[in-house]
Amino acid sequence: MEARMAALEVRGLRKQFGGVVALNGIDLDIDTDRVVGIVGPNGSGKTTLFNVVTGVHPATGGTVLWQGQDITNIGAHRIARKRLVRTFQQAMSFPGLTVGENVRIAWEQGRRGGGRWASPGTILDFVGLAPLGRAIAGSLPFGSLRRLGLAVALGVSPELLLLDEPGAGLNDSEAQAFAAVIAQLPPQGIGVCLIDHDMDMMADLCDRLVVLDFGTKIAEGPPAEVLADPKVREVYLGPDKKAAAS
Amino acid sequence: MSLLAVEHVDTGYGPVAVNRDVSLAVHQNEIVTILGPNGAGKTTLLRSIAGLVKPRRGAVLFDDRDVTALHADEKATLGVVMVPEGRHVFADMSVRENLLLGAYCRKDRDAIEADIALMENYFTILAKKRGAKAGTLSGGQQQMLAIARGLMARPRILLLDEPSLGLSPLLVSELQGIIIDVREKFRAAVLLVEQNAGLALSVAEQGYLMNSGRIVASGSIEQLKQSPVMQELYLGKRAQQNHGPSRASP
Amino acid sequence: LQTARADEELPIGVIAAQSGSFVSAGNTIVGAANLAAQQINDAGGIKVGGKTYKIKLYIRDNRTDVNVTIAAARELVNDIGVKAIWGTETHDFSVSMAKITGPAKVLQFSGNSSLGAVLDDKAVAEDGWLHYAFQSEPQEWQRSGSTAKGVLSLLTPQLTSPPKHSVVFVGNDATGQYLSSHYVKALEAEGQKVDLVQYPPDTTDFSPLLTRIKGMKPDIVHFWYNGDSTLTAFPQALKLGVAPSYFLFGVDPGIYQERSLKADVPVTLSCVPVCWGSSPYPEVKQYFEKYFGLGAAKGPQSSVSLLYYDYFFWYAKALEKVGKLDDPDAVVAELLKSDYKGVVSPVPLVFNKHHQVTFATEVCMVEPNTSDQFKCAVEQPPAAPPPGDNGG
Amino acid sequence: MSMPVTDNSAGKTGAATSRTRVSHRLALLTADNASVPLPASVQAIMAILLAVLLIALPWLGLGYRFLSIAITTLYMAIGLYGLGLQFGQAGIMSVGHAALMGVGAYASAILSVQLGLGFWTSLPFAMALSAIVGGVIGLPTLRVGGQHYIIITFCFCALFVIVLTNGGAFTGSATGLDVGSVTPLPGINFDKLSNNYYLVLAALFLALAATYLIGISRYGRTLRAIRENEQLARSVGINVDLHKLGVLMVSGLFAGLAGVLQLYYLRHISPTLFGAFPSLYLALMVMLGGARYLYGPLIGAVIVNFLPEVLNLDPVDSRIAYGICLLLVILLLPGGVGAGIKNVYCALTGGSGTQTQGGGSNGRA
Amino acid sequence: MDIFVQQLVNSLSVASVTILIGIGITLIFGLAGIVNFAHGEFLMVGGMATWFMVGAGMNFFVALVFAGLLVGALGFAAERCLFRFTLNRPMNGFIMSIGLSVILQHAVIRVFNEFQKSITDPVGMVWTIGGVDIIAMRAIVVAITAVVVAITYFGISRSRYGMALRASVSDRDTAELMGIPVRRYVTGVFIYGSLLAGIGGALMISLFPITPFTGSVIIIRGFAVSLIGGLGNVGGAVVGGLVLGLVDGLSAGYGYPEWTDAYSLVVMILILVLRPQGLLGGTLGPKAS
Ligand SMILES: Nc1ncnc2c1ncn2[C@@H]1O[C@H](COP(=O)(O)OP(=O)(O)OP(=O)(O)O)[C@@H](O)[C@H]1O
Ligand SMILES: Nc1ncnc2c1ncn2[C@@H]1O[C@H](COP(=O)(O)OP(=O)(O)OP(=O)(O)O)[C@@H](O)[C@H]1O
Ligand SMILES: CC(C)C[C@H](N)C(=O)O
Ligand SMILES: [Mg+2]
Ligand SMILES: [Mg+2]
Repeated sequence: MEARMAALEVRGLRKQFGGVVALNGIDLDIDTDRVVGIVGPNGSGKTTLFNVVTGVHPATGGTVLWQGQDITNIGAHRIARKRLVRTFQQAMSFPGLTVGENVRIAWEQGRRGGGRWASPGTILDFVGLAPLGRAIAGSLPFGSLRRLGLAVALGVSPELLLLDEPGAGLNDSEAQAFAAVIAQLPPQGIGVCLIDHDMDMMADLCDRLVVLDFGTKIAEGPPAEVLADPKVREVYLGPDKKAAAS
Repeated sequence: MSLLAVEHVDTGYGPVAVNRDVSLAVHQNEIVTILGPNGAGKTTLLRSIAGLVKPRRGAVLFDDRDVTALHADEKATLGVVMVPEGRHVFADMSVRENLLLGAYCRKDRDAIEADIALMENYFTILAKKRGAKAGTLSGGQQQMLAIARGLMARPRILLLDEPSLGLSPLLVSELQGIIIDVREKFRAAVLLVEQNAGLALSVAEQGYLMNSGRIVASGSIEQLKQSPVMQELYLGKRAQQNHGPSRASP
Repeated sequence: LQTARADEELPIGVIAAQSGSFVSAGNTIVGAANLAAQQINDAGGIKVGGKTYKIKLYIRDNRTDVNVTIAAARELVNDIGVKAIWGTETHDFSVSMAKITGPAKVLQFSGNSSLGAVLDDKAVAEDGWLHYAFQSEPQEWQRSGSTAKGVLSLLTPQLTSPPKHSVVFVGNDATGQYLSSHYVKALEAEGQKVDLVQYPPDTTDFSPLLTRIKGMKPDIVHFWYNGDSTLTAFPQALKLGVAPSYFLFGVDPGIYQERSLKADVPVTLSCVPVCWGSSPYPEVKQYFEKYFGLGAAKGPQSSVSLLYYDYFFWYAKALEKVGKLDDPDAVVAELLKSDYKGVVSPVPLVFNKHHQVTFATEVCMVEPNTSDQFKCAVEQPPAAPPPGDNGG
Repeated sequence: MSMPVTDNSAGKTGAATSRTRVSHRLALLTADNASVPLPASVQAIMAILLAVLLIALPWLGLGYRFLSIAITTLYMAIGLYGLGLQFGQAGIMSVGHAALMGVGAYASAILSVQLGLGFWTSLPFAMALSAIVGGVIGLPTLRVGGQHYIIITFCFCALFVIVLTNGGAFTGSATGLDVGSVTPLPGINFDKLSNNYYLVLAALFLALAATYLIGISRYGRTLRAIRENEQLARSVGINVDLHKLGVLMVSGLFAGLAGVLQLYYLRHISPTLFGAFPSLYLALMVMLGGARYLYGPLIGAVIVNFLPEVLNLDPVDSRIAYGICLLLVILLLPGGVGAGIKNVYCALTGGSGTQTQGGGSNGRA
Repeated sequence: MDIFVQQLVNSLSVASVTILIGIGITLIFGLAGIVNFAHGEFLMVGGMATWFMVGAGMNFFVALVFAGLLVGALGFAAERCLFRFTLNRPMNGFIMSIGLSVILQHAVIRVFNEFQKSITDPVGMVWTIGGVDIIAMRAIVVAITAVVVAITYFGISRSRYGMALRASVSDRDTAELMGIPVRRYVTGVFIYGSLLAGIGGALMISLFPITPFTGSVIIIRGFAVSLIGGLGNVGGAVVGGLVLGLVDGLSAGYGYPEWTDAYSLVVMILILVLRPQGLLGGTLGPKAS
């Protein structure tokens, strides 16, 4: 046994859709005490990585270890119960139910074997949705829907949270507020791994960045370093974009 | 005379009122942006212009003609085309079919293939994915498809609802060029709703600022940037009190 | 005038399908009841214990739904307090009804020969659940025997060689299953080799099954219950040339003529029990004139109304004899020991110990290539069930 | 493996949800919205009034016909509560529900004919068998959704009738089976119609209570989560497949109970009682009443069973009128009568009801 | 052997009527998203109208055209007055169509009566080819169906309408944004599908009698055919109709007759479970809720 094992260990993960190789042997270690960012051009396999890790899609090859256990292809709900929880790129909710009910459903699932939240209300407070508790999720504006997505995921009492573009559709100040919420998570023992294209936010928030391109990892390291990498600049940021750290 | 004029429009869903007394104008060949926080009613306003929501009061004029009561398809035929928020690609249909559907109400059939080529030039991934079902594209790829599909209509005014959503930084900067192209090449006007203020402020000439369903400020982009409302509501680094906790102190 | 005012009402219930899929059967009960009640009342009513009663009919539509049937039975028995109920035309409904009429001692006259399956010694005994129920059809082995004899005697001279192989084609529902089980035995008793082919109850396209039957090379195809489906299937069989002769159970010559059916091979038809389209008995002719005169629809089995009709008079006779309205046990006993010469049969009707009567079935043959040239015969039923038929 | 169905890609599901999101936004304009509860006091008063009314019914002098139809209505309503649960809560519609009631009824009848078991002793077995069969028919829901499953249940129903019809003496073939009356409890003879009514009523109260408790419980929320968004439900740790089968089994329990009550009310059953058309009518009732409302199934059963009584025109005209009433209800109250009543209540009290006018073409009707 | 060929011909002609109704349903259900249970009644009305017109002395083939038009008009009315309002709620549309079907059945009973109606075979010929009796009308039914299928297939798959219709089911609002006149197309498809039902009814009554209740029996096959073939897929409806027709015909001819209907039910269930997207694939249809 290795001396130190990361909470989530992805080894040689492959995913193929027909002829399309979406993940081409990804290795990744993620711990639960910090924020890891995943970036990469559109279609580079970021969402697919989340999908395969959380059991939405079966892996074509490779393994996913969570807290030392092999969880490859064991089914989405079982992975969630192991407190490895994700949000979706296209913000999802239970649209016909109230915001409160949405969160309560997740909270009740998370409560099995001891959750971290006293009540669904505390989660709503935490993400700032408390005033909208009785609103119907399907009628929320985009930004609030994203917040709800986070609240639902948090409700499961995750130990690692995989967030797919949580900041999309938020304006700068909203994104900042959102980032503030996320930044509070690792200190409470909720690891975060997030995908986003908002480089300002990512640079601010992440301890480490992983860059994907064509289903392979092309760079990994502290944000400043990675964003300065010419290869990353070429495929992702664009030549004349002022790099992240502002 | 303005190409599109919205006059004192109120909108809402059922008992919920959204926009109140909104007026704005877009001129020929002009890029206009609407900014505003989450839930301000921007999408609803665009939907009412496009004909998906019927205004409760007020009028929408296009080419000085009252088009308030027209349905979305009729407006599209006139050249009012919207790229909806959240992509809405036809998931079970191929990328190419999606593009062809974009050109559905065009009369100049012959030019369509050329335009598809143009779109595939803007977004090279679309060429690679030509035969793939749109539902299998990645989020950003779908966004590109949605924009391209809108452009395929050769609109006279393009309503863009958060087009940068989910696009990589590289593509966002390319999008900037494309929006300008819409004006230069397509000779069309653009009404842009964006959360990415950087993008919006760099391409638009005129801007409106919306909050709680009303227009709270308007003018040229330069004027807007100076306006205190804008500072506070939109660009302000201050977090909104009732929408989340303030950032943990450093 | 004073006598008219002194008349009292004898409430009698009728439960029949006036909507839903059994209407054409249901119509026969209602038609017969209306006619009988009118005639009895016009003739002065029923004299019981020094009083004269006029029949008051309470007719209820069961919508071809067992729940409505039961509700109607409850209403008639408990709310209105009828003395007797006519209905229904299907086994299920009659059986469920009997569970209400029995304990309430209300007489029930039901038109299902399949009741024979449950009318046993125990059921009709004084404390039995069918003590007050009477079947308005003959025992099925009798009808089957009478029919089989008639069909074969009419067809044999028409065919080049005596028929040996019969196919019985029947709907796979309760009545079809019950009726055909007896008919197959009856044919076998007459020396036929019999194949039974059952079709799903809602069939409209019979050609695949008919083509299959054609492959069996039968001498006679017997279209058994029910008449409506037979009318659909038979023209298809003619087109396909399925057999050299046919028998259509329960298709009245009157209907055959109305539909201008025509075949180039000999076709026999049976009526249940006597034909309205071509009858040897003048009383029957008269009956049908009045029956249709009241507006009843002409159906393939309109003639089943006959027995419902006769039972009204028989019941009236029994009531008069008993002299009391509220002694149903005496009425049952009287019915069981009396006889009645009605329209349905030239021979007086008597109930056997299982509350069933005996009468013959009329079978007709239509001349090939005509729609209206009939030759009819009435064969008396056999004296005992054929071998293999337990008579139930 | 073929792509779209089992292998929901990120993009695909993304698009699918965005679709639901929009249609839901639209639906909100017209939809019932059962998740906004009425105040507890109102609920309690309604429940008490209803219970009093139902208990007093045999004493109101409405006659045996009325009482008989009331029994029919109630046993159907019990079955409908199962259907309401699977459709209203979990979103799985079936038009084969009568067959499931038939499984219960036939199981009990066969146990009575073969082993001499009576009402009370056969009831648990019959309910268990209905539940198991419900689960087995439910297996396809794990693969196919919506319309496909509806047709499958319809086929199942037709198949069930064919099997019974050809089942020989065991099922009584097309003629069916007979049973005696419900074994009396000390001092209660169920041959008396009102006692039979109270028996069915007690079962209905049970069904109502179960439905209510499920509705407010975690289990109910879990089902609604599945109805609203399967993928999200999975991602919060809900075992969607298990719950789908589970709710169909629970629904089967209700159906079995209803079937046995039906059997001992009619005391003679035959295959056509449990065929496609009775099933269709059950679906109709639950939709009419509003599957998501506590009293919806009961209201639906009352309407469908009593409307023909009330109209009582010439039978043919009555059917036509019945059809027209049905159209009007759906056009005017798209969320079912339950939603209509709730809206009226909300309008009267000035609370925020749910919009049901217009029937909903894109908010600009 | 000749019996076998005869069975095949039988099955084919019945399959033809099933295919016609299946196409109507697959278009209305798969493309316009309307679940119309009354479609079977539309067919019945077409048949009854044909019966009436032929009875009044009209030539069958003329009556067939009129029956198609009449039922097309009926479809138009139904869409405008009823289904238009339930587009967003397929289950409600479904229930409403049951109401419509009850009304139509009993309206026909009211106007005529509940008995079955038949017409004399309009062609009245039986061809004997190599010892096989083929009823000429059955062959004509197959031919007419083939022509209708060809026209429909061309109309849907070769023109832009098909694509536009599919887009409309998958996302009505966005389709409108593309300039597709969704409501008009829905109406159009509804009229066309109904017209096919009318023709189907006319053809059906030329083969065997129909009753006011025929529609409710045939409708399930129609739904099954459209789902088996793949929603919205005209070719699929043809294949589905053939499969069901053959299973029906052959099981009646060679299976246990009392189980005749069971064979096709089992086949339907199996296909629906094993290939939910249909034999030839199709749209997944509108969401049911
Ligand atoms: N179900 C699928 N079938 C076929 N191809 C798929 C499927 N899902 C994803 N892909 C392909 O896999 C690749 C990776 O997609 P993925 O969604 O993981 O990208 P992404 O990195 O999340 O991009 P974005 O930033 O645009 O969201 C893309 O080319 C996409 O088209
Ligand atoms: N279908 C609906 N029913 C009821 N209310 C709705 C509906 N759709 C939107 N709303 C409400 O209308 C308001 C405006 O929403 P809209 O989507 O127009 O905002 P927006 O400015 O586009 O926000 P964002 O930047 O997040 O996209 C919100 O409060 C929202 O809750
Ligand atoms: C008329 C007959 C065919 C049916 C009749 N009701 C019987 O059961 O015998
Ligand atoms: Mg992605
Ligand atoms: Mg918006």
